[in-house]
Amino acid sequence: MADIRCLICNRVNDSSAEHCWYCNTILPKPTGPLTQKEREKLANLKKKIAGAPNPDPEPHGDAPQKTPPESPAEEEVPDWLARIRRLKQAEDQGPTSGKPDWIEEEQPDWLAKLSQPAAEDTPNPHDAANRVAESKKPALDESLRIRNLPRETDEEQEFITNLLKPTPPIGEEDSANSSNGQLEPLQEDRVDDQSGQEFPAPEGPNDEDFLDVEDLLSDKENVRSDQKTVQESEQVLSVPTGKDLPFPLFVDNLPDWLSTEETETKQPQDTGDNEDDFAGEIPERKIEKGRLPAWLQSLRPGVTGSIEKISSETAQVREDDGVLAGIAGTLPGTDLSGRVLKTGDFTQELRVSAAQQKNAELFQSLLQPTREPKAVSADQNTAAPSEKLLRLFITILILLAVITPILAPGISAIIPVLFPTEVVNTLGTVQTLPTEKPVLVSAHFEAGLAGELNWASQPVLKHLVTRGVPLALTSTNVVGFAILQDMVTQAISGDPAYAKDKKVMDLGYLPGGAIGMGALVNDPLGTLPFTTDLQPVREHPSLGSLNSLSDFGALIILTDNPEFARTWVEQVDGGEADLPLLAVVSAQAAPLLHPYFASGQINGYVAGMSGALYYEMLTMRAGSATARFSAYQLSLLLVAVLIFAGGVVSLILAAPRPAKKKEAG
Amino acid sequence: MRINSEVIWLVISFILTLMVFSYLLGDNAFFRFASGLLIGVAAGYFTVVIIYQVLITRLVVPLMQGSTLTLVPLFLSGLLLLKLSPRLSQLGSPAMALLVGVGAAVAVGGTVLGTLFGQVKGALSFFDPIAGASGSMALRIVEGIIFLVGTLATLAYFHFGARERRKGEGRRRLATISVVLGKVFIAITLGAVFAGVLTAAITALIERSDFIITTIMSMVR
Amino acid sequence: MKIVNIVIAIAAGLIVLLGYFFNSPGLHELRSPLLDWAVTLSGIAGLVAILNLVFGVHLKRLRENHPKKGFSVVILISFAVTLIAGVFLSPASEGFQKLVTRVQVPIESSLMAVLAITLVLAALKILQRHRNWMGFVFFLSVIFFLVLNSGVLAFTSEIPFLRDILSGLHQIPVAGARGILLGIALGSLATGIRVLIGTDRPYNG
Amino acid sequence: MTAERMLGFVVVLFTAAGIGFFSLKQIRAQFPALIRKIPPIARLKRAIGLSVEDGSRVHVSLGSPGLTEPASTSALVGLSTLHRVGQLSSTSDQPPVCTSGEGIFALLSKDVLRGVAVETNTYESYDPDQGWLTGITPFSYALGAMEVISDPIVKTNILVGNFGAEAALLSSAAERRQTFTLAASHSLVGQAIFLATSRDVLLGEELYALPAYLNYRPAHLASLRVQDILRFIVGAALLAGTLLRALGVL
Repeated sequence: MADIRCLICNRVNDSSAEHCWYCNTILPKPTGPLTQKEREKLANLKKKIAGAPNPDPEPHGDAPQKTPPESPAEEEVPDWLARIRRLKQAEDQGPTSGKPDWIEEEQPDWLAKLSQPAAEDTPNPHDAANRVAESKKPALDESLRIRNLPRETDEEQEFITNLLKPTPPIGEEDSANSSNGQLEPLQEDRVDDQSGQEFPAPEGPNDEDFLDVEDLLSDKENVRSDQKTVQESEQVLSVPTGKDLPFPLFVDNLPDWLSTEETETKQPQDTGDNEDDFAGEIPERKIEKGRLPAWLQSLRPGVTGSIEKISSETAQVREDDGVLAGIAGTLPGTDLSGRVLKTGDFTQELRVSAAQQKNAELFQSLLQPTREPKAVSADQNTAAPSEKLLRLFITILILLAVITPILAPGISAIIPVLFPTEVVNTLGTVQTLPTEKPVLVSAHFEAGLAGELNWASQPVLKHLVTRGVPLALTSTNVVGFAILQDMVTQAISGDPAYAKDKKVMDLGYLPGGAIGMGALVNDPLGTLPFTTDLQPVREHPSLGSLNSLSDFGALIILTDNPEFARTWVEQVDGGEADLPLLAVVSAQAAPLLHPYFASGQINGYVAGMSGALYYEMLTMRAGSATARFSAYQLSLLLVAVLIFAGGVVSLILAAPRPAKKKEAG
Repeated sequence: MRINSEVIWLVISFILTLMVFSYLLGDNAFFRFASGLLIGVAAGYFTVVIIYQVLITRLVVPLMQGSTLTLVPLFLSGLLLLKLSPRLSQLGSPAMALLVGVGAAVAVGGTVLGTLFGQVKGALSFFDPIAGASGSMALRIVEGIIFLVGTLATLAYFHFGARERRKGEGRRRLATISVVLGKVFIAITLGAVFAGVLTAAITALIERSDFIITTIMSMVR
Repeated sequence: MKIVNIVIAIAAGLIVLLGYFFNSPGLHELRSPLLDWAVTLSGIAGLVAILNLVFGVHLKRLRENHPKKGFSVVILISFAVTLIAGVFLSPASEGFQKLVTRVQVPIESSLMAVLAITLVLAALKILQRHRNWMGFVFFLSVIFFLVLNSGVLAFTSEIPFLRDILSGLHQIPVAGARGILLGIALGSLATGIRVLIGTDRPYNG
Repeated sequence: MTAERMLGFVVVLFTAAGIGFFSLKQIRAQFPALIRKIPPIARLKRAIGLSVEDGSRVHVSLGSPGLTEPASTSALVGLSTLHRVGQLSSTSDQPPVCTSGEGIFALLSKDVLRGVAVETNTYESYDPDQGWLTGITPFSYALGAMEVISDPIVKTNILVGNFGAEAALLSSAAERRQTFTLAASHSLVGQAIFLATSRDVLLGEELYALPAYLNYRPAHLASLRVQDILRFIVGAALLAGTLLRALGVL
């Protein structure tokens, strides 16, 4: 069996090899005996070949084309291999076939060799001289021949680029494409649209047998050639059909849209008549416009202006100026002045159909960046107008219920006759306190409830001040002790006999919550060594002798948080300190403090404004509580009525409507 | 009225009160200004008090008095300051671990001894020996039963465990009764507390209105 | 690093906890400095959090031109003024305490006053939000205790039967409160124990 | 050492042993825990899912419990909830945000959020200022938290911790924005206000069950079982004590 020639690098490989030893390409499999169908096909083909004119016209004045001797194995050789062999022989006969004579005659050797397809692998014994010339040539040609070599380094690339920039005389282009009906792989420089760099297009194999359709396409797209004569840039070159291609192998690899491009096989007709036609031998026929896919169609650059027609002069020019002035036979300098080279304006503008535009907008809206946080008022009014009206109505009603009794003191309230035991006990305890022992007042309340606690604590503090009992102030929250000091100052203001700087000691903020309280129970002076203005407590006349909590006369807790009252109760119980425990609390803490009073852990407590009112009545000293109790009572009753009405309305709205359902049913 | 600092502070308080009351008409710039002022003043005041009452009295003074043990909290405080920088914040975790450990221990100790035993003792103290009970005997017994049933029903309401029940099978009768009773007692208790909160809020409203009216009257006079 | 944190948390916690149940002097010697350090560090932690609030949140909003920039400007200025005044005047000075009693108290008291109306508006819809037995009992309880707090039922204290009824009614919130507080104590106990045995480790992130 | 302290120590040991025992894998496999449904928590899970889907943010608020107060454990539960919410919403491009009114819990919330970001590989979207102190007093904290609640990106609020009267400001701001709010407080004042102003409320001990219902860790589910046992013991003690006390024996 004959060796197998590689289709890419045209080297001969051993028949058993599957991959080309040189370029690792898959080698065509040696064919087995022909099937019946193949024999018929072969027969038809032979009839065709016998009947058809010789597709390869004799090059002018060249040696007659020899048909390659049929090798015995040809009957069984498949038609595609046979065709290759035929084309091979056609090529062997005339290395410069397909090239116009004038190129050969005038062309210096080095140029001729360069433009010679590098197909000559099999050394031609007759051309020894050529072989010697070739051996001198840099290894460059080798790299040209082997297509799939790993990429050259940049310097080599540049070297190749300079070498490969032939400047064929005008008109050569046409003939280059002509004659043998096959398109020679054009030496073109593909301009990389983005970078504007010029680098050689990936060399098609110089073996004309193989046409790389991608190159063809890319040629069509990106062609920029100085001398190309193009009637219309959109004219699509005839893309050889799968049938014409010698190697169906590649057809299969083509993407569908390409492989279905040209299905019917067109016999190349020899036009021969219209020299100016592009690609001479390729029959002039109306080429159906390629149906490109939408995405490719939209990507195609809009043609903004047709490439100006470059008329080509074919007359022989003798250089009369410039460096080569007077020398005949020089390559005619191209007259650049007349030529307007306008590349196809590769506009970036995408041509987008309406549907695509809509989809793009849809995606845009979906991927909208997260909304910037807009300054939205805390009262983003999502409430309905009726809700606003209701809100306004109730606000006015409550304000009226509060302000009217203040402005018209005549309105009297229902004053209770009997007093709750917790208030009575508190009064009794304060009444019996020894005046030499200081009373520890510990506060833990927020500024928000300072108003209520101030009204609730004033009667108790005034009672202590009138009895001349010394006070030690502290607080377990930061804000507490500033407010407590203000309350004591207000209580003392009514009694000039009570010396504030002697009788009142501000121990400041007791940090640590429950831990601080526990520490205070066990070691007061160790826990609070300094006053708020950093004076040592030990030097204070009335507080200097304190060793434990029991040395205090009593502990009064001012708080709005029942938790703290309970924590104090637990610490005092735990510390087995023997001192009375009183509390002045906000109305919200009363329900939860009552159990401690009921169980005797607290001696007594005053809760909110009603507690203060009872205390003021017991001490017969009217204060803020007495003055404002009517406003307090009226507004509480109004609120109770409003909530009741709201509840009734909710029940009515929510009640199922059986009547309507019956009618509907 | 002689213009002195007290009057200036009075006017400031008056204006701030009106700014906050404007929130009744809806959120507005005045209310947000007062909010910002409160956050800033409270933070500033807290910082000053902590510097004086914690930093100076509990770190600086003991160090000046030669207490070497105070170096440990000083070092831990330094670690806490590293929490300000996102990169170094992990170095401050030992101080946080100490705080969380001690905080949890105080919570557990306070809960067991203070709340758990305190509440049980308080509940039991309700049933002093009947002989010594004051007030009418029947009332004490009724109150005692109400009290005991309420506490147990409320406690039982929060039971998390559930029993696998076949389809259509209802809850046991005792469980149903205790859940219903628990709900009633919880609702009544929270209703009383909510009424207390409303009372405190209305008292604050009366106090602020009184302040506005007395200030206007003193300005008019 | 994480193991060190866990060991610190568990050791410190156990020493303080055992101090509640055992009165040994040795344990007390170990326990009181830990409690003292915890009090100091919780104050410092508050300070660090405030510095983060001022510089980490609001100053950063100014730099980033946040839409709520005005709010941050007011906070920064008021914080700076209060801090400077406090450092110079010291917390004991009357002038400095006016910042609390004449600025903070009016604003927070007014907020509490505004809450009165907000709570009433919310209370109108109690039966819309909780359309069940519990909501209905809660609704009636609020109304009853509001009337009780107003003092108009004071006359009942003169009628023994009514007085007893009222006294009995007074016990119900107390019983409920005890039940709720006992439940909360159990939950709080379990949560604290989880931290002490190292199951919950918020400090390790 | 008094009898009461000894009993207290036994209770602590029993609780620790119970949590360890019920956390064991074999026990969980052999006796799987069956717990009752709490509708507000079921609605919370759904709200977290919706937040992840529409890219909105979950806001967790811890209130202002002092570290040395008994209420500090409610903030520790809030931190566990924050950690679990961070895990559940790790696929969302908006990590949760946490506000509080106490310094130490603000710093702890930062650590928890950073831990979640590292654990769920979302560290690039972690912002150290997601957990911060909005104000040092309860009311100033509430005003700062209202700013976060009124942010249009926040669609779910979880108020878990210790709240006083300022709870009304938070729940009314959330209701005005029609966002989902789950509210739970250690203090009774906070619970009463939340019950009146919010639809989804956890009462009393249910606050401490939140991490367990979000299946955070086995120890949380074990804690519920221990709490049920302790509940039974306390109830029995109350009954026995009452009878003995009424008969004058105790």
